[in-house]
Amino acid sequence: RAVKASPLPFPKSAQGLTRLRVSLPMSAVCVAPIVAAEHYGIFRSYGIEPSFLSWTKTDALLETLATAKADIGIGMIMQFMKPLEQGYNVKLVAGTHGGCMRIVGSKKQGISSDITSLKGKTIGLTDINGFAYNTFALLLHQHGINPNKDVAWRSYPDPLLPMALEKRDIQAYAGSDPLMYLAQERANGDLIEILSNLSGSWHNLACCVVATGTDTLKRDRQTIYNFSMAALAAAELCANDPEKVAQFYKQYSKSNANLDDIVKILTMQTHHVHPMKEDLCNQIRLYTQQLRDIGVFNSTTDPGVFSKRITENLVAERRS
Amino acid sequence: MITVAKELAPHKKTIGIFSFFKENYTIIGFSSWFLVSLCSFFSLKEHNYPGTYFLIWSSLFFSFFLFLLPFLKFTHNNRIIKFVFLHIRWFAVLGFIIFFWEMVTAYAKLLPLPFFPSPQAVLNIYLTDFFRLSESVLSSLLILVPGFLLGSFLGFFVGAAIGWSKEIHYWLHPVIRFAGPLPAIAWLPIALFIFPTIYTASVFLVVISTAFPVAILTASGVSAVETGYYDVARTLGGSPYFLLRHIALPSALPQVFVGLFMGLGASFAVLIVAEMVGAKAGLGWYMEWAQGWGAYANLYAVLCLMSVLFSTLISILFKVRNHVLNWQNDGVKW
Amino acid sequence: MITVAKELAPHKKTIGIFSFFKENYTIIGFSSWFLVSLCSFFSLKEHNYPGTYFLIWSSLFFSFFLFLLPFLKFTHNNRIIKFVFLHIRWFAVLGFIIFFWEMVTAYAKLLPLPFFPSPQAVLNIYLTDFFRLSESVLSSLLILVPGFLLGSFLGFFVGAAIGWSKEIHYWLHPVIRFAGPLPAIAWLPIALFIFPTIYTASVFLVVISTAFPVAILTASGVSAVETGYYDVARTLGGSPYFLLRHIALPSALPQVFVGLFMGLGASFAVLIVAEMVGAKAGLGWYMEWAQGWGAYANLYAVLCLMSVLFSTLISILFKVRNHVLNWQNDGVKW
Amino acid sequence: MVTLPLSSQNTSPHGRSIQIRNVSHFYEHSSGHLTVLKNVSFDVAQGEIIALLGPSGCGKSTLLRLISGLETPTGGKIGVDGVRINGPSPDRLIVLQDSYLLPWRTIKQNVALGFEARNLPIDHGQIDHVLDMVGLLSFSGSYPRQLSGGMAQRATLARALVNNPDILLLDEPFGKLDSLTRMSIQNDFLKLSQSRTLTTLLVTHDVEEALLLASRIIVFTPRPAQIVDDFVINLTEPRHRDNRDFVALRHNILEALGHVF
Amino acid sequence: MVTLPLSSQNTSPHGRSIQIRNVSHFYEHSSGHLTVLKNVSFDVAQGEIIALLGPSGCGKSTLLRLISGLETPTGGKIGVDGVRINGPSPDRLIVLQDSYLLPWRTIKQNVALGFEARNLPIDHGQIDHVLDMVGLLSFSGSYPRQLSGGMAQRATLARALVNNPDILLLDEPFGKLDSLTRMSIQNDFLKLSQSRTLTTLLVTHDVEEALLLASRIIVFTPRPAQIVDDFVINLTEPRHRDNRDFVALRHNILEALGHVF
Ligand SMILES: Nc1ncnc2c1ncn2[C@@H]1O[C@H](COP(=O)(O)OP(=O)(O)OP(=O)(O)O)[C@@H](O)[C@H]1O
Ligand SMILES: Nc1ncnc2c1ncn2[C@@H]1O[C@H](COP(=O)(O)OP(=O)(O)OP(=O)(O)O)[C@@H](O)[C@H]1O
Ligand SMILES: O=[N+]([O-])[O-]
Ligand SMILES: [Mg+2]
Ligand SMILES: [Mg+2]
Repeated sequence: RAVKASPLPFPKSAQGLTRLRVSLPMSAVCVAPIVAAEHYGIFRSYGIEPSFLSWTKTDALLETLATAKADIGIGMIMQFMKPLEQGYNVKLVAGTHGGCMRIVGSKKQGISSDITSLKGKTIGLTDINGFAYNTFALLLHQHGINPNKDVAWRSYPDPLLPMALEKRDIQAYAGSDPLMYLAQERANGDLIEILSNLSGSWHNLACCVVATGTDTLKRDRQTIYNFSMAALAAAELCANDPEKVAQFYKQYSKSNANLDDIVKILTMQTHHVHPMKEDLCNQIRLYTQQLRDIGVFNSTTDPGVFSKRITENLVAERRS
Repeated sequence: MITVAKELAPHKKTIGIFSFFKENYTIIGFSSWFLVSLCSFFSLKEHNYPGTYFLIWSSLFFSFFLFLLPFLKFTHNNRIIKFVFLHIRWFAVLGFIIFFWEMVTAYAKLLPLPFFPSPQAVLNIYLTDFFRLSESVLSSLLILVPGFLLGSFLGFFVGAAIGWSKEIHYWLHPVIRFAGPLPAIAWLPIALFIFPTIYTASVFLVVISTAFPVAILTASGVSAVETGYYDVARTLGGSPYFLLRHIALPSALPQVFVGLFMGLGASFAVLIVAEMVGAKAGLGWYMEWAQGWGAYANLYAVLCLMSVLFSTLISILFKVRNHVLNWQNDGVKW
Repeated sequence: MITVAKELAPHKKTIGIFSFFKENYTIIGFSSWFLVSLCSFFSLKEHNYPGTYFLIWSSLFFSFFLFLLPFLKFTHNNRIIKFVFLHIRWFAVLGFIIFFWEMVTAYAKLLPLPFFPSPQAVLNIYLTDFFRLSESVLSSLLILVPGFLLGSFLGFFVGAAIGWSKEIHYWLHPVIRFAGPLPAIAWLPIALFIFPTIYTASVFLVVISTAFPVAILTASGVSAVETGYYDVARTLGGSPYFLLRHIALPSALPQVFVGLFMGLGASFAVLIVAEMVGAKAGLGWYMEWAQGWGAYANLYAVLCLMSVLFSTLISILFKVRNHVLNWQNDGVKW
Repeated sequence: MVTLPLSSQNTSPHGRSIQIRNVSHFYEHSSGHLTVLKNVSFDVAQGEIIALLGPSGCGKSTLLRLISGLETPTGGKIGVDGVRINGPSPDRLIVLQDSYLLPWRTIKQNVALGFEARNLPIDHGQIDHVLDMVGLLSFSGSYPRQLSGGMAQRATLARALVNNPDILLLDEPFGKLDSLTRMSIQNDFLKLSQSRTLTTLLVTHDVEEALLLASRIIVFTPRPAQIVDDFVINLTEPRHRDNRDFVALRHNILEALGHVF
Repeated sequence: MVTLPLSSQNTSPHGRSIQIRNVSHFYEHSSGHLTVLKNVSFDVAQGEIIALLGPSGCGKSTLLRLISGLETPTGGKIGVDGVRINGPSPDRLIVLQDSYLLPWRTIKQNVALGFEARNLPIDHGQIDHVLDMVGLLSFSGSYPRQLSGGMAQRATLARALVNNPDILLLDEPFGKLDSLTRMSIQNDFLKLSQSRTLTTLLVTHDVEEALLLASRIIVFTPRPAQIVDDFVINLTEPRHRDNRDFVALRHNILEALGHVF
C-alpha cells in the first residue's frame, strides 16, 4: 500500500490547547464527569480544549467517528462491538465507568429480586434493539435465561412505560438512569431492581468506552492519551465528589431529575472503574465471549485475537 | 386471433439469441466473474471467512459456466441455459458491478466500514447466520400468509357485497372511504391495545392492509360489470345468486387481482413495521436487530433477502393470476 | 350509447329521495342529534371545556337543520341540502353512534380512561391543540406533496421508458422487480444514512414509494397498447415520438392512475413511519407523541384527522383522474 | 286484429304465439324522456318468422328487449299464448345485437351457460351438435377473444339454440358473417325453424335476408318506432333472389323504408 | 402482364398505380410458419377500384397491410408507380377492418389525427366537410364509446379521407352499416373516387357491393391466398342490381367463390 502523507496535527486554540471534537450523549447522566471536567479545568490541565457534539442514535455516533467529524467518541461498549467485528476502523482506548443500566420489575406482578422470576414475563424497553436490550440480552444469558425465548420484549416511548406496567402489558422494564431511578422513586416501592450491569460478574466491567479512529491515533497519540488520562481524572473526581459533578451537569440533564437524584445516580454508577491497557482488553475479551455465546458474534470470532485487535494500549506505544 | 396450430408447417427456427454479440457477452461475462473470483482470492488474507471462500468458488464456477455456454448451446436446450442466455448481458454487467464493489471495499478500502461492507462480508452473513435468517423468514411468513389470505377473503366478500348491493354500498362505502386510506401502520397503537399478543396484532394489521384495497377494487370491479352479461344470464334463467357467482365475480376478477397486488405490497410494509415493535423474530425484527447492534452487513443481507422474498411472493401472486385469468391478456405485467 | 339530448322532451322529475321514509329519517336524525346535544349538556359539570360547548351547539344546530330539512326541500335545491338528503340515514345513525359513545364514556363512565375518551374530549383536542395539529398537517403535506409529485413524474417517465423501449426494459425491469416490492420503510435506515436531513430522507422515501407502483403500472400500460392504434398512427405519418406521445401514453393513462392510487396509499404509510423516527412535527410525529404521553384523546383526534386528510387527497386524485380520463367510465371507483 | 284478453297468470306451459298490444316505451335520460316505441300492436302466430326492418336507432332492439322480458314496457301489454309476460324466461330467448360472450369461459362453457343457469345437467351431446351446426365445433375450447366477430355471433346463436326455446328473438344475428357463411347459416336456420315450429322475431338491416327467411316483414318508422307496413311473404319455395316476385317485393320494402328515410 | 423494374428510390411524388409482383407472406407462430399469401401478382391502374373477394381468413387483410407498408412481404415486391414501397405513407392510406378510433379523442380529434401526425395545421373546414359526408357532423364532439359499430366505421373512413390520399386501401369498410346508410355511403364513395381519380383496393364479403363499386374484382382461394379469377366489370352506368349482366356476373363470382368454398 502506498505510504500516506503524514497527517496534519490537531488544531491548537489561542491558548495553545489542543482542540478535540468529542461526540458523546450529553443527556445521559454517565457522561456527567466528562462534561463537568471541562468546567472544572481538568482538560485544560491536560492541554486539551474539547468541544462536545451530542449524539442520540448509534448510527450518528458511529458515523461521526468513521467520517472524522469527531476525533473522540464516547458511548456504550455494546454500541461498538458488532461494528468492530464487521471492520469498523476505530480503537477502544479506555473505559470511563461501570454500569448505568438496570431492569426493574413490579412486585405486584410477581417479580422478585430473583432473576428467574423474569421467566415468561414481558420486559418493556424504549428501543427494542437499543443498548439496554443489547446489554441485558447478555446479562440474562449469563444468568441462565434465554433472552429470546424465556422473556418477551416490547417497546414503548419512555413516558408510557409506567402506563404499560399499570395495564399489565409488561411486568418489568429495562433502561438507563435516570429513567429507571426516577421510575422506582415514583412507584412507591413496587418496582424492585432485578438486574443491573453493575451486578455480579459485571461489577468491575466498563460500561462506557472512549473510542478513536486509527487515523486519529496516527495523527497524535499523545493527545489521545492525554484525553484518556483527563477522562480518568474526571471519573475519579466524580467517584470522590459526585455532588460537585452533579452541580454542574444538572443543566444538561434531559429528565426532570433534581440534584439529589443525579447525585444518587452518580453514586450508584461505578465511576472508579476505568480500565485501560490490558484491563480493558481483558474485559472486552469477556464481553466478546458472551456475545458469541448469545449468537450476536460469529462463532468463528476468537475473543482473544479480537479484543487485542480492537483495543489500543496507549501507554505501551508511547515509549516507542 | 384464430388458432392455427393444426395447419402450421414445422420448421427449423433460427434462434436469434445465439448471435455473434451474445457470444461475445459470454466472454465478457466470463471475464467479469473471473475478475471477481481473482479479486476475492487476493482478499483472503484479510477476509479469511466462509463468505470469501464461497464467493471465490461460486464466481469461478459461474465464470467457467459462462465460458462454456457457447459450447453447450447445441447439446442442451434446457431452461437454465436459456435463462442465462436471455440475461447474459445482465450477468456480464452484474459481474463488473460486483468486481467494482469488491475493489472499492475489500481491496482498496475506499469506503468506511462498517457502513460499506464487502460482498464477501454480506455473503458471509447468509452462511454464518443462516439459522436466524431462515427463522426470521419463517416467522414473517407466519404473519404474512395467514394475514394476507384472511384479508383477501375478507376484502373480497366485503367488496363483492358493496359492489352488488346498493344498501350495503350505502352503509359501508363511507366507512371504506374514510378508514381505507388510513395506513395500516396508523392502526398499530390501537391494534397493540386490542390484541393480546404482538403476533395477533401483526396479523390483524396485515389483514386490514390487504382487505382495504381488495375491497375497494372488488367493489369497483363488481359494479363495473357490463349489464349485457347480466341480461344474457337472466334470459337463460339465471337466479340472482347465479348472476353474482357466475357473472359479477368472474368479471370483477381482473380488478380483484390489482387489489391483491396492492394489498400484498402494503402487507410487506406493515409487516416490517409491526415486527420492529416487539417481535422475537421476523425480517423486520432482524432489520431492527441488525440496526441496533450496528451490524450493517447483516442489515444489507436481510434487505437483499427481503427483496428476493417479496419479489417471489408477488411473482407467485402473478402466476396465480395468470392461471386464473388465462382468458385475459392485457392486465398489469410483472 | 348514442347522444339523444337534442330530441329529449323536458319533463318534471319525480324526485325519489323526498319520499315518506326519507322524511321520517329526518325526524330520527333530529332526535339522535338532539340527544347528543342534551347528553353533552348534562356532562358539562364534569367536562367543562371548549369541546363540550362545541359539541352541544353543533349537534343542536345540526339536529334543527335536520328538523327543518323537509320544509327546505321546495325552496332550495342546493348541493348541501341534496347531499344531506342523500346521506340522511347515515347521519341519523351517526347521531345514535355518537350518542351511545357519549353515554358510555362521558355519562355512564363504563370504559376506563384515558383509553376511551368521550367525544367532547376528542373534539376538544381540535379546539385546544389546533395550532400543533395544523402545523403537523402542514409539515406532513410538505413532505407528501413534493414527494408524491416527484415520485409520480419519476415513475411515469421510468415506466414509460420501460414500456416503450426493449433495451431499457431489459436493464431496468429486473431492478424494478427486485427493488420494487421492498417496502419503502425498509429503505429507512439507508435513507437516513444517505440524506443529510430527516426531511430530505422522508421526501426520498415518499418519492420511491410512489415511483415504484407508478413505474410498474405505467410500463404495463404502455406495453399493453393495442398495436392497431400504432398502425393507424403510422399510416397517417406519425413519427415514433408521435406514437409515444399521442398513442402509448394516453392509452396507458388508466393504468397510470391505478399506479398513482397505489403510490399515494403507500406514501401515507411511509410518511407516518418516517415521521415517527425523528421528525419534530407531522402527523406521524403527533401520533407518536400522543402515544408516548398516553394521550389517547390526542391519538384518536389525529387518527380521525389523518383519515379525513388522506381520504380527501385520494378524492382529489380521483377527481383529477375523472377529469383526465373523461372518455373512460369503467375504472376503479372511489 | 282481435284483442285477446291478457291475464297475469301462466296457463300454458309452452308459449308459442305472441301478442303485442299498444306497446309504447320511453327511456329516462338525465334531462327527460326519450320515447322509442309508440303504440305498436301486432300478433305473431306460432311458427311464424317475422322480420323487423327499420332505420337505425328507431327502436327495434328495444322492442325485442321488451318481448324478452328484460325490460317492461312503459305502456301497453305483451303476452305469450294470451298470458301476460312477467320477466325473462328461457322459453323465450333473445340473442342480443352484441354478442356478450363471457370472456372468462370457453366457447363450450359459454354455450353451456343455459344449463348451468337453470341447474340442469349439461347436455354435452346437444352442445356439440349445436356447435357443429354453426361451424364452431373445433373452437369449443377457445376463448371469445380468440374469435372473429362473425364467429362470436355464431357462438351466441349456438348459446341460445342449445336451450331449445319456443320463441327466438334475434337481433341482427347474421350481420357480421361473410356472405358464404351467412348463406349456409341462413339455410341451416331455415331448416331448423321449419322442423321445430319455432316462433321467431328477426331484426335485420338486410332486406334480402328478410325476404329469404321471413313469413312476414314489418317495417318501422324512425324513432319513435311505429309500424309503417306489414308484408306477408308468399314466395315459391325455395326462395331465390332472382325470382320476379322477390325482386318486386324488395322494391316495395325498400320503398317503404325509403319513405321512412 | 409486364413486369416493371422496381427501383428503391422514390421518383414520383404522387403514387397512383400499384404493382404487386409475386408477393408471398408468412407469419411466424410459436411453432412454425403460417403461409398466408402465395405468389400473388397483379397490377392496379391509376383510378381503378379493385374489389378483393375471398373466404374468411384467406389473407385479404394481410395483402392490404402489405400494400400499406405496415408489414413487409416475406417474398416478392410491391411498388407504387414503379417504385418499391418502403414503409407506410400518408399518400397510401389503409382503413383497417377494426375501427381503432382512439378512445380518448373525440370523433373530430380522431379525424384530425392525420394532420397532427404530419405536423400540419388542422384543416377544420375539411374535417367538418368529411364528417358531414359520412353523416357524423353532429357527433364530432362525441367519444368513440358513444358510437355504434356502424358509426365508428364511418368515422374511420372519414379519418382516412380527410387526408386526401392517392391510394385508399379499404378493409370491409361498410360491413357494419345498415342497408340504407350503406347505400348512401356507397354512392358518396363512388362519386368521390370518380371525381378524384383515387386508386382503391376494397376488401369485401358482399358480392353485390363489389359489383356496384368495382372496376375489377379479384377472387382468392382459401389460405394461402392465390388468385382464382380476375373479373373486369364493364356494366352500364349507373349500375343496378336487377340488370341482367349484373345478375350473370354475380352468378359467376359466387361460383368462383363457391369452388373455393
Ligand atoms: N338503455 C337505454 N337507455 C337509454 N336510451 C336507450 C337505451 N337503449 C336504447 N336507447 C335509445 O333508444 C333508441 C332506440 O334504440 P334501439 O337500440 O332500440 O334501436 P335499434 O332500432 O335497435 O337501432 P339499431 O338498428 O342501430 O340497432 C336509441 O336512440 C338509443 O339511443
Ligand atoms: N399478425 C398476425 N400474426 C399471426 N397470424 C396472423 C396475423 N394476422 C393474421 N394472421 C393469420 O393469417 C390468416 C389470414 O388473416 P387475414 O386477416 O389476412 O385474413 P382475411 O382474409 O382478411 O380474413 P377475414 O375475411 O376474416 O378478415 C389468418 O389465419 C390469421 O389467423
Ligand atoms: O384496474 N386496472 O385498470 O387494472
Ligand atoms: Mg338494435
Ligand atoms: Mg380481414
